[in-house]
Amino acid sequence: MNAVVNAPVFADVPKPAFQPGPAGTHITIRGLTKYFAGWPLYENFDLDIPKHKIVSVFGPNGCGKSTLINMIAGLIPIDSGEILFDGKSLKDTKIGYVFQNYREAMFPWMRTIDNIAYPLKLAGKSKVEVDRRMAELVASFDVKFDLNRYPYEMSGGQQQTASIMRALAPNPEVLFLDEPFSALDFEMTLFIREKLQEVFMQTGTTMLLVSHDLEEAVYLADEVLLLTKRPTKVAEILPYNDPRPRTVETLSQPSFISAKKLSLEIFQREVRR
Amino acid sequence: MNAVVNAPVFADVPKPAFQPGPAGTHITIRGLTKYFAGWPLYENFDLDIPKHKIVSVFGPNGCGKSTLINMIAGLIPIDSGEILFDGKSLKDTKIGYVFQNYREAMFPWMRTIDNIAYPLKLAGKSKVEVDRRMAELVASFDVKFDLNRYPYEMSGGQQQTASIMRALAPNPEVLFLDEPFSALDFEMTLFIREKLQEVFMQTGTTMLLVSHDLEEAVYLADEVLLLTKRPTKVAEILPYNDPRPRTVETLSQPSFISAKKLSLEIFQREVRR
Amino acid sequence: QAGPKIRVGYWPIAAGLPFYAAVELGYFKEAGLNVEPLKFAGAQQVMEGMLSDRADGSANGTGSANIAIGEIAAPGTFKIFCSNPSNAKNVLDEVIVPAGSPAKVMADLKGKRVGSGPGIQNVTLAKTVLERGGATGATVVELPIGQHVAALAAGQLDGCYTLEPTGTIGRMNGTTRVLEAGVIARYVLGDPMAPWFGGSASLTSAFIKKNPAEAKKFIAAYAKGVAYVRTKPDEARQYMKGYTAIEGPLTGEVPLAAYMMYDEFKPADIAHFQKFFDLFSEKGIFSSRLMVETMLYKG
Amino acid sequence: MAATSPAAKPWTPPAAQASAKVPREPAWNKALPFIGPVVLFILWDLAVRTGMIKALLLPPPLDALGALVKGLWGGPLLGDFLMTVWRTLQAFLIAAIVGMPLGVLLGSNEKAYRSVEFLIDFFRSTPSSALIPLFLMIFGVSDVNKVAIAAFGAFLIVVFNSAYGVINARKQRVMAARVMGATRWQVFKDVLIWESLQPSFVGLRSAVSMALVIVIVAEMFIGADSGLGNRIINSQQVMNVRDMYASILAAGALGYALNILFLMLERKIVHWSGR
Amino acid sequence: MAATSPAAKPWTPPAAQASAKVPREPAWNKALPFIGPVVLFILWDLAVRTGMIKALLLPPPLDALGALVKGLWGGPLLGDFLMTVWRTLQAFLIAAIVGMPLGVLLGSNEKAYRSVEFLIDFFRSTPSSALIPLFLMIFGVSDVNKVAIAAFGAFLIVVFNSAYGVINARKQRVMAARVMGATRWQVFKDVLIWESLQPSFVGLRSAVSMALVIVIVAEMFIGADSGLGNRIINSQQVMNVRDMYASILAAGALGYALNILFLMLERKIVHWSGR
Ligand SMILES: Nc1ncnc2c1ncn2[C@@H]1O[C@H](COP(=O)(O)OP(=O)(O)OP(=O)(O)O)[C@@H](O)[C@H]1O
Ligand SMILES: Nc1ncnc2c1ncn2[C@@H]1O[C@H](COP(=O)(O)OP(=O)(O)OP(=O)(O)O)[C@@H](O)[C@H]1O
Ligand SMILES: [Mg+2]
Ligand SMILES: [Mg+2]
Repeated sequence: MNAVVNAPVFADVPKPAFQPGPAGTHITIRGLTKYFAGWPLYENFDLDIPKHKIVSVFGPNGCGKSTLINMIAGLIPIDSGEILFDGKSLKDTKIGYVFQNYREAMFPWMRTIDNIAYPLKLAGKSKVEVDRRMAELVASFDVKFDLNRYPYEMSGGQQQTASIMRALAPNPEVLFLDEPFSALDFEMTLFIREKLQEVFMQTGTTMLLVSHDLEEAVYLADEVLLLTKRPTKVAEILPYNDPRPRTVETLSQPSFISAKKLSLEIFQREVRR
Repeated sequence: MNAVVNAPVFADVPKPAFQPGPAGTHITIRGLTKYFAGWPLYENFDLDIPKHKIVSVFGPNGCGKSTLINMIAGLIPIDSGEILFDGKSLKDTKIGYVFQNYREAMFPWMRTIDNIAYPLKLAGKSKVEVDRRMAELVASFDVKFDLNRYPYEMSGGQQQTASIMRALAPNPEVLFLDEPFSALDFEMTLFIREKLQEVFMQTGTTMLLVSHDLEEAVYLADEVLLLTKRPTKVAEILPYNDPRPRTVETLSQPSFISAKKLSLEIFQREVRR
Repeated sequence: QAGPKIRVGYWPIAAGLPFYAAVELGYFKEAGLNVEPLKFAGAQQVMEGMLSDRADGSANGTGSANIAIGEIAAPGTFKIFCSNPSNAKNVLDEVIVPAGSPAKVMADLKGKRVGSGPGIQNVTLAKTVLERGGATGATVVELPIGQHVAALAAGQLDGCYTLEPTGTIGRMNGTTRVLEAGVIARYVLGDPMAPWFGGSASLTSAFIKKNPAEAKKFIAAYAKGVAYVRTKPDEARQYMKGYTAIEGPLTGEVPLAAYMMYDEFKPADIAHFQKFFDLFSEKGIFSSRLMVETMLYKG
Repeated sequence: MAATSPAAKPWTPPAAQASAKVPREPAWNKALPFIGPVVLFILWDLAVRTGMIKALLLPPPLDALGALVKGLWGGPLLGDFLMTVWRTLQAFLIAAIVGMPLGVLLGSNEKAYRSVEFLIDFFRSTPSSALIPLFLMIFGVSDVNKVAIAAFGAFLIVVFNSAYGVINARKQRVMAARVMGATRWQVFKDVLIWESLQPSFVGLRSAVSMALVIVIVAEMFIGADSGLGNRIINSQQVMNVRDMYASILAAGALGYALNILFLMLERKIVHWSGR
Repeated sequence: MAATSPAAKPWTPPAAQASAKVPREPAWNKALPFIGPVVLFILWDLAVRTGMIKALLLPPPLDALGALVKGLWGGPLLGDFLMTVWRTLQAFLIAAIVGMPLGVLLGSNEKAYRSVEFLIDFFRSTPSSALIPLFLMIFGVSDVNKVAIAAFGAFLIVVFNSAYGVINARKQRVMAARVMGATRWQVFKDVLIWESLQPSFVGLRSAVSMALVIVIVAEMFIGADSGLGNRIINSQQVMNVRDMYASILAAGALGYALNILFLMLERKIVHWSGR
């Protein structure tokens, strides 16, 4: 046997030490990597999502917003990296999720009202409690359509409304909203926007909102997370601190307008790059 | 046998005489009636859709916008009434259609580019022609994602972009767009909006656009069709005649602002009624 | 009744008549026996039933060759106490042809297509019969016996080596006629009147050993059934109904088998029986030579 | 849910008038299912009438039908028919009750399915008639045997179809349930079972036919003293073609009836189909 | 489509690095398919070893396997095996080529399907062994017979599954094609066929097993001078249980192999499954 002289030495790249996020971080993402069909979507991606805040995610189509929330929610496996929830495991965290593809997320075998009540039933709530919460939700959303119908008998906007109600029903600790307003009519958009703000002010639910409407995104946000094109990086995290409740007046406030303008500039810079 | 004395007399309600629309009408709808599950959606609904114009349809969720276009396109049977196409039959009219549920309208067994080319193949175009048109479309849409992938490998916005490209590919005479911007990012929305205007100015394609974004709706429209809540009636048809090409400046024109304001007022009046 | 249950497997064909009659006439009950008839869909199944201890005996009509195969696999298991021989007079096996066939003797089937029941046993017998009958070059086509008349009537075959009641059925509906009956006796055993012991009634040795008294009583009662069939054949025919598929006018027409109890066997009979077994050993259906002597119940 | 009602019904539909407008199915649609049998009978009759097939071998359809009706109308066929129905139902019920949940479960865990796939495909591809000796060994010649072998055959089909129903279903709804905190068991019973219902129904219909087929085969090839299979083989042996085809007709019609029953059930249960 | 390439590939992926990161299937996943047969053999061995079933009637699994391997390795089993494979393939191909398009066609027009549903359900529910006389009448005692009866049985299953695949599919894509001006034929070939592919594959897999089963049944009961069925009945008649179970094993393994073949084909063709 020939001894190999001067064999090359292989050394593993040392794993970077875990860097915890700042205090008040709810979700910590470190070294997240995700490939699709051999192309990187995320590579060594770090992010801290603060607790009791609304983060609006803004980025071009296909930059990986839906994939990001799906990975955080544990719905898509990650290739490598870590996603940590403050103190608890993902399993112990009550999550609300409004899917971008809300049509496929409703259960067509249940009436719409049962769809909405479903997370409560999962949580083992009694019939009385469920009924109470449903009455509360229906009243609070001022629903004008027949919730006894099946989802496939509803218009797109009605399905999306129901989907949002379902996500809110169990009073989640974290709420993921993937383009929740995309199919809603003008009034309904305003209305749900206010609802979300109301829920947030009452409960402090951590929210992650994907929206392509910058006005909406900034209006609701404590932080605007701007993402670059693929392979996706954080372009910027803009804080926006106007006091709540924000109202129609907020929209004409200079702080709002400048936040919006800045976001747009960064977005356009990144998209056009 | 007992003769029935004074038997009630049944008389048929005389069918109203057909009232043709004004000159330049492309699609004439008369006495359209559609029920869902025993509830009326449309009852004796009349509408004229003008040729070579863009009509924006604006109405609350569930008022029947999608159902209306579906009925015009012959995809859902109507209970009674007539829908007439100017001169030709529906079958002879080349239609483009962007579905609200664009995900389910793409063919997952074809690569995205083949999906887009599909209507051309249907029209019997040769490989060369198809390739030329595809190159044209791809260049004109400045597509940044890989059209060789399958639709289910695309993000929501990418799928919607492809769906719009498919509808435009065969240079349709009538184009139905059901919330075509709902999943598009900020840049893409502006971009496609301009594309549609460009196509319209070049070809004069009759368009019917459903959008919940009033700015978009008015910006593109020659007429804004405002619908009431269910059972659906025409609340108002607002003409908006600013010259094309409309640009960012148009958005600050008093005529635009007033058209938008008026639309909103009518919409809100109807929704809150 | 305190005695053991005697489970007797039978294959629903006419040859089992003594057993059916004995059950129906209460011969077993009279003898204080508790006999349970078990219907199987084939002789093979009856034998396997006895091997796997699901049956204690078989009625007549159960193929002797099937029993023999079981005996070879598990020597000493089966004791034959009654056999049903057939020949040109007591018809079971026969070659039939379409009613309008020009064939007059077996040799006329030379080079023709001849059907036989499926499986290696039937095929071997058919081939042997055809060959020795001078019908050389005939192709043997396997076909369920129930389809023989149909295949002849439809002109798909030129003849069939088959078993009763097929010949009778074909004769009654006028589509086929018997070319020659008792073919095994003639061509395998060498004499049209020689007894071919095609089927046998048996008990398992295990049962006989465990219940010698009951075994004796059972065989005696069975013998009464045989005697009844021999003396009043026409009266006995009615008991085919319910045990076999034969009913209606056919009941009166099917040929009845002859029967030979264990104590009636003469050396010549045993030799004929042996000749049949030897054919099967020769053709490799039996993996070794089997002596009939050892299988016969000795009383 | 009483509280939701007022909000959910913002206006009362003029129901009477409405239903009058809903277009009715044309009457001749109801006649559609009869086209098949009528065509069959005409072809059959022609085949016999023109002498293409001898009446001795294939009775004229009216004869067979006559024998069927007479036999079922209190005749001896009725008892055999009911026996076969009863055995089929037993076999099918066992197969469905055990097979469907098991299939969904296996389907929800592809690894588990892969590990038993061999057994399922193996036995699906082995004719029950070849397995009869095995079943005879295990269950004897009892009546249980026929039911067991049929239940086994039907079970394999139910498992196969239900499992692939789940494997092939879209995963989005499962994800929705998971994210709402559903346990595996809850995902199973609230989503997977439902999601697979439609292919499961296709499987159930295949299985009910299969159970019937195997029961008849078992009645034919394992000694039986009742049942359509026993009747078929008996009449086959004595060439009573009228009775034989009457029994076959009875078996086929029974299969059709069971299928229609399941089709109606499916229409009722899987109301979201195709939307 | 060359013109699209530059636009479609805005940057080059670092492919080598990428593929290194894609998580690999753990090696033991590959062992999963073997769990089934191993469990079967262990149970079987136990049944024989403990004397629950006499070795006389059921050979120890290793004996049967040995006979199988020896028989296939140039032994006489090979010829019969190949004969059965050949007949099964013929029957299956006929069934698939005729049945799938017909099923999709019937499924796309529910009225048409309703009008033949009786025939399909009728014959699906009639055992092939009961139909043997009919097929004998039509096809004679030739070899064609066995293929024909198996093709017929498999055909029914393919039609049934493909038709219900279409009937149960969502209608949105058909609407999309219609609105783009597709003719009925184009909708059929560009949408319906594809939309029904997945349930059709389930049907094809059921059908290939069914074809195999019927071929073997026909070889057993119609009689043949070759094929696994013939081998099974012959070894059964001479109580050569080793050979008999070797043949049954060969049949089952063949069924499994054909199923896996179709599964792989399906994975390749129906790539959008579940998304
Ligand atoms: N299964 C898959 N196979 C290959 N590529 C995929 C797959 N799923 C997603 N991708 C790709 O990953 C990228 C991110 O997709 P994602 O849906 O997360 O985008 P997004 O930011 O939500 O976009 P949008 O705003 O349009 O919804 C897209 O470019 C898409 O093409
Ligand atoms: N299959 C059905 N059965 C019963 N009701 C239905 C069915 N399809 C639609 N509807 C009802 O018809 C109404 C109109 O639906 P449609 O989808 O046309 O609304 P839309 O105006 O497009 O709404 P959106 O803006 O939310 O998309 C809705 O109220 C819906 O509930
Ligand atoms: Mg997205
Ligand atoms: Mg809509």
